[in-house]
Amino acid sequence: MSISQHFPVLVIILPLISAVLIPILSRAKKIYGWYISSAATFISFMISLSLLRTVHVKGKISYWMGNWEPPWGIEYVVDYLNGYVLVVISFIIFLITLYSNKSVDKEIPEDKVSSFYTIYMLFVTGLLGMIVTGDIFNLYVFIEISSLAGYALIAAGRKRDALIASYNYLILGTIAATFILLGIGYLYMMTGTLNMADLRERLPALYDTTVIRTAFAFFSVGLSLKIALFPLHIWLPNAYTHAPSVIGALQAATATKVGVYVMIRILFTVFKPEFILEVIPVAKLFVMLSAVAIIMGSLLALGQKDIRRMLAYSSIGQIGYIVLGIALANRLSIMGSLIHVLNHALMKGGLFLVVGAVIYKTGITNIDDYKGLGKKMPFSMAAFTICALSMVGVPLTAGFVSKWYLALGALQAGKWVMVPVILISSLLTAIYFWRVIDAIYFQGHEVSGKIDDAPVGMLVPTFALATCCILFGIVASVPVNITNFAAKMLIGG
Amino acid sequence: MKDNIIIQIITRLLVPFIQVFGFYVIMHGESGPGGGFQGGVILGASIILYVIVFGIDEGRKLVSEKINDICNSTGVLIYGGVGILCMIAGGKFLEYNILPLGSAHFASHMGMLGIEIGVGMTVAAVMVTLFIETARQGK
Amino acid sequence: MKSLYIGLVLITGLALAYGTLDMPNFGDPNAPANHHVAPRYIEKTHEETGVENMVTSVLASYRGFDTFGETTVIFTAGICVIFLLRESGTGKKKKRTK
Amino acid sequence: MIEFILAKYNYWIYITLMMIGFYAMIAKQNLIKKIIGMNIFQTAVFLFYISIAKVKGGTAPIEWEKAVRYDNPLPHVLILTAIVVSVSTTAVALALIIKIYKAYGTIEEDKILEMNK
Repeated sequence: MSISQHFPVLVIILPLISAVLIPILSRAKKIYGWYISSAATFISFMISLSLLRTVHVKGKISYWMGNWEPPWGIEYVVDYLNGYVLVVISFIIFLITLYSNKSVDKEIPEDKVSSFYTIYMLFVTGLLGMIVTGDIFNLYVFIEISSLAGYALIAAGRKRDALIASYNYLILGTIAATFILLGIGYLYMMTGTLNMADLRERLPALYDTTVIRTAFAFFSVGLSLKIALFPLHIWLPNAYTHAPSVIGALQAATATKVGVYVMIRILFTVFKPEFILEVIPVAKLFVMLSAVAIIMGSLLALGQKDIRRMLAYSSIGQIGYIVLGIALANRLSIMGSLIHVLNHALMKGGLFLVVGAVIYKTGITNIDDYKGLGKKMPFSMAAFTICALSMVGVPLTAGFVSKWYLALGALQAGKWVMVPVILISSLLTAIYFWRVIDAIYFQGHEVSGKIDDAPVGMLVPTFALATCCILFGIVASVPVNITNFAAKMLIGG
Repeated sequence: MKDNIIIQIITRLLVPFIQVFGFYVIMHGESGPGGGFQGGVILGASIILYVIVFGIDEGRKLVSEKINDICNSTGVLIYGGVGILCMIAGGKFLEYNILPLGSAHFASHMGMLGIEIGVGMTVAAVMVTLFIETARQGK
Repeated sequence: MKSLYIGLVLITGLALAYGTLDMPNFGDPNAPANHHVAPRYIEKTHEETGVENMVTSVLASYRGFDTFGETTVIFTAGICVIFLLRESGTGKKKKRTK
Repeated sequence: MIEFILAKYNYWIYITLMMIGFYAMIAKQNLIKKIIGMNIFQTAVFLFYISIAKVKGGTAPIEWEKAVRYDNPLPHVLILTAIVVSVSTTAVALALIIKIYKAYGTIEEDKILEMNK
């Protein structure tokens, strides 16, 4: 009876309990909110690592809530796929939490800091819960926890536009969640079960019923809204732009990635890959949509003046990459997608953290005002440059690895058209990041006054992310191996 | 409604009964319709009625902001605590049967009662919070 | 713009109606939803959990973790409203800028 | 044909409700009306869940010696959760609207968008 058998549930319970304790304990001292959050996210990260290791040594972990065997009770499952995603997400969350202290103090009114950290930890709980659960209705509950917390966090932005951004996100997010709820209802009505593994067993016999097809359609639309796939992305730029900088980083780096993970689960675990490839060929539709998303995201990013908005549009393009890999549905492309989940979380997290540091020091958000910051904040800007290079996909950075596997996957699927799409988008990415780099290093010193670099507490997490961008570019074998196992598990072969 | 003596007296009479009914619904969830949510909402409604009649400041004297905030959290903590107790007793999370309380059925009863009380507490406290924080904006 | 919205709503409605074609009839005892998982809740509740109300037993015991999530949702709503609306004395110096 | 439609009448009701709610959510300019639409939209889904739980001749799923058959308890549980989620979302949405009203002085979406330009 060791404690490690409870890890699948503890990874969620710890952030949740800490969220509940923050409003009580931080009555004594405001800083406790940050201490508790950092500690809880760190422990969650350690537990995730241990879970992934256990999966590697012993195989799939299954935890029965209340010891009711599935499908009657709720089952928590950790396998290669969600073990990997769990480690990635909890690592990024931990770094962002470390970073948050000063930035939150500056951007959130003092009396709201403790509620802020409570909601922050609830958001984290929701994300981690979505990853670990093996029950489709439990998934909905956690989607709603993280969404509700997300709405409030975005509304905490300094400008009043944040309120409207949050409201629109709330409306679209609720539509998405309700569609997912309806899809769950349809699946339950036809199969009588809510357990994902059990659904996988029972669904193939029902693939040609209209109910299951409609359920799939509602899942697709709902999830596409949640991950902001191109035509349904309208909530995202405003939300990322006006949110407090910590929340912008958190949303960009983790929330959409978890959405993508849920999409992979629904497409490949609840439904089998044959369903999207053969029974109803929506995979083609997703490939086209993601190609449009890749190009349009990059094009729209070109024209932006506000750096956060530029990064937000760039995220839409990057989501396109991930969905492209999923929709091509072969081993290499799925590996590419999963590696890109890690890489994009690292790169976008790092970029948003640097932007947050600049806002903390100067309040600048306009790209034109970045002139001369390279000399004033050399370390932050170095991190920015590394992450930007990785976004472009320069060899020896992490971004290159995932694009390489995506291109291989596209060739294997016979979709060679996608290779030029990836190349063109990389070029566009290089152009829009060049604008920023150019302003930082090669234009005059227009930033007046004394500005020094960001405090150490902010620099360390930023550099950790930037270092990882390089590290996983050179030592790519670690994510490649794990995602290889995950992809094999998902589609065989 | 601060000047209407009839409403005030009736409210003072009604509130305890509503609260007793709320507790009844929470406790009775195992054998009839009811449970933590329904009972919690009834409990919250009794306080909301009091606030409507006597005003927010009087209501805050009855349930201060501090107590209200702590109750918000405590409910979830009770729920999580019961789950963790089950883990300490050697079972899985929320496996009530394993609690060392004599028979498995009795342990299961107590476990469910515990979480229903937790749920009721959070729901009642949050309902009051929602109402008061929203109503205060009208000033 | 209005026609776009009406179109969207109609597409949704049509998709829902299409899905309905293969659904079991209202109140059909042979519907798949009432088999597989549900019968155990109905038959064994008393034996396994010792309570008479099956909804409570499923809510609190079989699917207790959902209810935990649900309580968390309510708690989240409470804290969100406090976060958004509560104004105490110290918070007023940093006002929302235009 | 008529029989087919009548035997599934619960579904037609929820589809109609869902369309009404969905339209209000995306087409209305008033923020409060959108929330009303959202509630109708979600209630439609609750109705769907509850209606699949119904079994002909079944009673409420509480043990009773005279009962022949019980309704399916699982959808009731699921929808209890979903109702709570809906209440919470509505609460957060209303809190947001209050803040929007304080910041902009209006809750008409088109006017707010004009101000933001």
